[in-house]
Amino acid sequence: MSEKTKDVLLSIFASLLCIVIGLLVGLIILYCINAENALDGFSRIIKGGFYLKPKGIGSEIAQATPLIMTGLSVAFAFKTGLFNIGAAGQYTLGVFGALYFALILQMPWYVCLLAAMVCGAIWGAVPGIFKAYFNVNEVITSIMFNWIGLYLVNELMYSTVSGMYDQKTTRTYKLSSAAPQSLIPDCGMSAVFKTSSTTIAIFIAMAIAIIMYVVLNKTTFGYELKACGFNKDAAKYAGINEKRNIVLSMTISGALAGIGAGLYYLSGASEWNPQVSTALPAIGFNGIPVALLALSNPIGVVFAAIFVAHISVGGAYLPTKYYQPEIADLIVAVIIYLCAFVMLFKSVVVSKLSRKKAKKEDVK
Amino acid sequence: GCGSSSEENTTADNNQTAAPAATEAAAEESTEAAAPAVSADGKIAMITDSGDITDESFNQITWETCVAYGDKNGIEYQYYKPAEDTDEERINAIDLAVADGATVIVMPGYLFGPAIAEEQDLYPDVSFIAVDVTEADIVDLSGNAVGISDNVYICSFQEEQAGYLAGYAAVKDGYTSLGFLGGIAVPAVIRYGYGYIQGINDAAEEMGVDVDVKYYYGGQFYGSDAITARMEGWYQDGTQVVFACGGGIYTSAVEAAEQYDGKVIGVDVDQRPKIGDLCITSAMKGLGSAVNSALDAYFGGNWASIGGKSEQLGLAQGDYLGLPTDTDSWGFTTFTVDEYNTVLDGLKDGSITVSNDTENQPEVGSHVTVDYVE
Amino acid sequence: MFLLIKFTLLYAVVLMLVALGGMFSERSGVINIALEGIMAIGGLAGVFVLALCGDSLPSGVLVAVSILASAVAGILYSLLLGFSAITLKADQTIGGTALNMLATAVAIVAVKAFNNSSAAGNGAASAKLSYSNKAFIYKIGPLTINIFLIIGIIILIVSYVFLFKTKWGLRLRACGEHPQAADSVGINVYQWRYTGVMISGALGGIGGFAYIVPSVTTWNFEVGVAGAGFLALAVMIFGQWKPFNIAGAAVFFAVFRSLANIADSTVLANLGLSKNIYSMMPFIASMIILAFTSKNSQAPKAEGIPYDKGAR
Amino acid sequence: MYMENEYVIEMLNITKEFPGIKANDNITLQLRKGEIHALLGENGAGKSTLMSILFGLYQPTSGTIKKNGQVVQINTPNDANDLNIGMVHQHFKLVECFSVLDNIILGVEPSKGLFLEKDGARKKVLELSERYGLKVEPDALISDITVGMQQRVEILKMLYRDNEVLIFDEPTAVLTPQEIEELMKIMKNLAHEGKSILFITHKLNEIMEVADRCTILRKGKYIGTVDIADTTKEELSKMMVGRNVSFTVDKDEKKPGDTVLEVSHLTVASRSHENNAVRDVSFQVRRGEIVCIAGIDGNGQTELVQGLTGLEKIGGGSVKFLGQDITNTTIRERSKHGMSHIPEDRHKHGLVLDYTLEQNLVLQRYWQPQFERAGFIKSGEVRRYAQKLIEQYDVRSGQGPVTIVRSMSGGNQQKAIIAREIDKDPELLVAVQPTRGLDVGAIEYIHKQLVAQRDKGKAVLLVSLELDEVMDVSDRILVMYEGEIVGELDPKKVTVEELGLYMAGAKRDEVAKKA
Ligand SMILES: Nc1ncnc2c1ncn2[C@@H]1O[C@H](COP(=O)(O)OP(=O)(O)OP(=O)(O)O)[C@@H](O)[C@H]1O
Ligand SMILES: Nc1ncnc2c1ncn2[C@@H]1O[C@H](COP(=O)(O)OP(=O)(O)OP(=O)(O)O)[C@@H](O)[C@H]1O
Ligand SMILES: [Mg+2]
Ligand SMILES: [Mg+2]
Repeated sequence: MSEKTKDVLLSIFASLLCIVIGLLVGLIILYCINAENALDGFSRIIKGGFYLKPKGIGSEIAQATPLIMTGLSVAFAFKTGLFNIGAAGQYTLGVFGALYFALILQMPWYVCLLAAMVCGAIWGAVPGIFKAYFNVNEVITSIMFNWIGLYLVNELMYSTVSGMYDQKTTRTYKLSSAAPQSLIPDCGMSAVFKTSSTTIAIFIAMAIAIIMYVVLNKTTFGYELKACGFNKDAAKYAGINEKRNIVLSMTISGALAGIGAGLYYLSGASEWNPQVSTALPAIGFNGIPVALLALSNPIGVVFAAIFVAHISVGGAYLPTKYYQPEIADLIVAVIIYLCAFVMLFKSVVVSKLSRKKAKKEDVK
Repeated sequence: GCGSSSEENTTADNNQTAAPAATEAAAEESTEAAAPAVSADGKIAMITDSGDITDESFNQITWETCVAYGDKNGIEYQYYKPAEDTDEERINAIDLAVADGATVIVMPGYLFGPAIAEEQDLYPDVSFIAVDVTEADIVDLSGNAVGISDNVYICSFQEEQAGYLAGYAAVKDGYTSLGFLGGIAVPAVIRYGYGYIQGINDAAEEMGVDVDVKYYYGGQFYGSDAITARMEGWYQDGTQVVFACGGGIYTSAVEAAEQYDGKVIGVDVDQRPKIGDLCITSAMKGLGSAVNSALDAYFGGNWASIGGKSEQLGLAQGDYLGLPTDTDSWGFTTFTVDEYNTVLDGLKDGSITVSNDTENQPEVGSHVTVDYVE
Repeated sequence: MFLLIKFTLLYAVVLMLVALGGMFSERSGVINIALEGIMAIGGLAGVFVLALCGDSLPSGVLVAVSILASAVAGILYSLLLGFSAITLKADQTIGGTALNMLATAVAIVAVKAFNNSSAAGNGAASAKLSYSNKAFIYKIGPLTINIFLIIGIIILIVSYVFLFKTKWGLRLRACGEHPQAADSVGINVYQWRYTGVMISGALGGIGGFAYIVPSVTTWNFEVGVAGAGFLALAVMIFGQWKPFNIAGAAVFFAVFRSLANIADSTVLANLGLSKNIYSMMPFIASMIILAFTSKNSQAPKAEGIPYDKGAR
Repeated sequence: MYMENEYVIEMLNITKEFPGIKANDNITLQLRKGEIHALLGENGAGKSTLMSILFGLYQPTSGTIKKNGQVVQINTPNDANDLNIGMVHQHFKLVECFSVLDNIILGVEPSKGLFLEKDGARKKVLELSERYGLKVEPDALISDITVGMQQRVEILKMLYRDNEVLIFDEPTAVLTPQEIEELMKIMKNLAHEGKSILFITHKLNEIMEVADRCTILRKGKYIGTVDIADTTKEELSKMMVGRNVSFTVDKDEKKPGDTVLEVSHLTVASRSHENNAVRDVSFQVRRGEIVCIAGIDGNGQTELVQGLTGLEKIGGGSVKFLGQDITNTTIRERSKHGMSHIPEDRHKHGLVLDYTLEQNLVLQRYWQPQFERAGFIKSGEVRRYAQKLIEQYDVRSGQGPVTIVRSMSGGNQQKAIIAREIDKDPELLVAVQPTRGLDVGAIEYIHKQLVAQRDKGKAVLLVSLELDEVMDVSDRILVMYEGEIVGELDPKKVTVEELGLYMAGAKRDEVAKKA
């Protein structure tokens, strides 16, 4: 077995360990709240969307798609040495871009998707610029721009730009009626899952994950970005424009989050509600655990996102008679907390293994 | 005061007593009468739209009605909360409820329109009761209008009439600086608010006094520090009474009113027992009793009488809307129950009309200035 | 005007308390991005005390006990950050982010479970708690102030003295600047970092309580503390990790936050700016100021870097 | 002396294992009261580790420590303090933004009630500094004072704590010959007053001058303890490396050609210290010569190199490279033109530690057509190239090209950098402290490579703090002091003492500046 495959297996093992512990904690919580139905509840969580075939699978796909993108967004930044906690804000801007081009400009879906990407990219670029040229930590800038973005988008949608907000439903107009040309094609998938918004978006997200993998690992561009991430002084020494790369990384990271918003809203599943102004979209933040769980590997992100969507959907099927729907959130949050330790799990396993190896060699 | 737990006071029984007298009596009666006919082998499922069953508004009132009904008649009940605020998840929630064996599904909120359109024919054996939903809401996912099937009963209320009464009464009672604090600007809330302004306007014109109104949607169905701060600003700025119309958002209005000797107008049910004396009146609607009678019809074997029907419940149809007139709940000083009944009759016989347009702000005369705060 | 002063003071005290908490943590070398979550948990504990024994205790005792509860809960919750960031040496920002997400979920489940057990028990309890805040509020002439203003001023002064006039402050700061140096003179870096994190837990917890209690008598825990913790982080950076600068920054932020809510009852109503605009302003202002001041940032040098005794 | 056999400190059979390495293997060290005891060994021999154990920073895997004949447990530096053991670390442990006084009292702060009471401490510090000739300003910030003064602060820290056993870990590495002279005096003074001193250094002259005895370590093992009175430099070095070492570099006469690098009136601003900036520096480097910039650390050498190589913006003046003005060009441009740079800090600049060896070996060339096609990296080509360099330059590592560089030893990391930079076949090689922290064998190898470049007709600009290296390798010496070039010297004509005077700023040569 080569070192690389060993490392990959070890990473997967560490992530699975964290998932298992998280689920066990979840089971314990279920037991504490209502022991009698704990197993039934737990099995619903484990079954996820499969509990309600085929629609549940459809909604799992719908939820996983933007999660893959925000996960990629965070993972991409991680790979280049940055912590993009601003995916939520970039996602919000992406929503605006997509819906503006759809509802107001009546553009075809790929143009809208591009618009979402550009809006997200701009919102990612700003923290990048602050980091590169003013030496302001990207975490703090991203947090601030999350809120600025949320207020800005709400202000724009609710009062500045007319024609986006539907007074009657208290959210933006439905794309299916107001801008059908902007819907991402479903290629028959909706029929398969008996839903209306299962589109090819999931494949677009997966394709982007693969592209990201190739870019990071096979191209000079990826080589430069990662070099900046690992050691920006060394990158500068090697003649790489590290400032430009920081901005570029954050821009791409933001673009990925923006695409996530585009894929979700252009699938027609949901409408934006600008009145709920105190909350940033959770999908932006959930990209963080997804990236962590995947140890920032783009392919891993796809699986991690599907997993998180899976248990979130399963959590929604908990019998409300015994359990609050928020239990699912709690379990996800516990897994997230544990995710912070995935690296640690990994290094513990490594040191355990190497100690064993050392002992064996001693014996020799 | 309002420090006591909100849970006890918002039980279904309170709803019932709070509902306009006539309707309530009718509901009680029919329950009693139909009691032997109630067959317990059904199962009630209630689905929330985008909020929670604890919104102290339509979701909660509906749920509590279902709970009371189920407990009384030994019928199983459960609620479902869609995983996301999307039509698809609302549809999934219906599927889940059906899979869990629900035979009658209660859905409060106009957001259920598309879900009903998509699901009604899929489950012909399941009955759907949707409140606060109008025929215009029943569109499929592509926005095409769909008729309702026989297993569906929908109803909505003319909240503008209740709002009208509240506004009219308040101005008649001598208040000249009023406020409207909405929750999320859903159609029902807007109807309440716009009716309120029309009532204010008519009373101000009649009396020839100048009235100013501040009008604001908080964007949430619960109170918070920010809303309280805004309300304190209003009361301190001279606002005398605020119509707090959006579930739990009233707590913020009450907080502020307590500090500045302001008054509050409650909504949906008589809130004076819960809020106390600073609640001068409440704009009520008979949501609970409507649900109750629909459930009665279903379990009493009379589904055919309402199935396939879409009702718009207003004062012309019955005492579905109004202000509480018990002496305990009457917080006005100069405005009398007789004056109230006069207006009520006007609304019933159609001599007074209240616009239910939610798209355009109501027109007001020269005596009234409305400040729509963003 | 009095209203503006009242709300500015109210928010400023909250932001200052929490930012001071963040300062202690970062001065000891641990970035505390979990303040938002700590606030929620601290607020939750305090409110629980009020809801449970609001009527049975004399007001002075009630105030003391509830504030203590919020501080203790904040400390306990912050220990989770300490455990991950100090003991396990995991990434501090990531651990903190996880704790923020966990906090809201924990608060909701706890409140609902509590409401469920005390109400009908049909699984439909809300995430809201109601309580009385009379014991916390005082009227001085036309101005309403709350007890946290006094507590805040005391804590501000104590923070300054602790940090710059006592040996503990010197040691704590040394751990955030150069933990190896601190270690080499016999200072237990892990212990001091835990101390810093726990102080931030206490102040964050009290701050969360101070945010919830004086302004409303019902709190919906689904919103956590609605971003106040993140705002406090900005205040801390804006205040350059110095107590009195933080107090000033807190007032600056608080003015805008108050305006967002009460502008329509002041002369500013004529400007017709929406709430969103006012809400954005402190963030934009601090970004601009950060851009100009970051070149000579006073951030503790070793913050964010897990201290590993064995590492070279 | 009646206490002839009485030891203050005895470290008996100390073993310390790190994952994968035995840093100390059954070492015994005995320190007499009032003696200066030197500790000698190659890089990585385990000297610092042994001292860290005595100071409580590490716990030994096995072995015992005795103080005045009593077995003691030293678990933390606190315990060491209680036993009156103090240490000046190889890398100073001072809090930059604290004052001198705060650093001295840290950990043993005098308090009155709850509050700090610094007046007494200040008096005590001033007294001590008077008594031992350790001049410091108690209220200056550490970041504002010189390295020499920082070291005095470290010594005062020990004296303030009334320590009896003083450990100095390579205290002279960063000092000028004059400062070293002064330190030697202070150490003798301290020993005379009854303090016992453990003294780590790589410089045999210093040991010969001040030490009473010397313990030698090699690869973590104890080799022996000798009385300095009975030994010679040669003997010591043989014990240290296990073979005879040649201290000189063989090379031919220089044959300088055209000018490659021409620096005129260069000014570079400094990030940290105003006085470290480069001020109005002019010089040239020609083909076939090794020009060495000598000076004490922190006199602007770092900034000078960063200005030349493009890592830092140039404030004024100009740089001409092969006749072209490169004052404002990018790093990449300079590299393309034929400038190579062996950076001062290999971990900060030289390597991406988390990249593999092969990825690091193409760090300066991955974009060249040889390694890139249409944006993609030709991984096969990179592998072949890496294998070639690894073989040619004897870079040793666990898994060859795919080894993560972080896991390689410092010497091999340095070799990788040198391979990369030299294989670029540069016109100018800027080498900053290329042998820092390396053992004698590696140093020999690198010096040979530098001379080979020169003999090929390339220009070499060497920056070094090591006087021996400066004297041996260079063809021409430029001395930097406080950001200026204060002398141009010929290594064959100048003495080490004179060079030291230049470095300390005591002597300057006005002609050099105008060159
Ligand atoms: N914390 C540590 N973890 C792993 N290995 C270590 C650690 N500290 C030291 N070592 C290893 O122990 C060996 C001895 O190191 P030590 O620093 O004691 O050498 P030294 O003799 O002081 O060398 P130098 O002359 O370079 O200062 C080295 O191989 C080093 O890599
Ligand atoms: N931080 C570390 N992480 C992993 N391994 C290390 C670390 N530090 C030292 N080592 C290991 O210890 C061994 C010796 O390293 P060390 O750095 O002491 O070498 P060296 O030749 O003395 O170079 P240096 O000049 O850097 O001290 C190496 O094989 C290295 O793998
Ligand atoms: Mg070494
Ligand atoms: Mg050493």
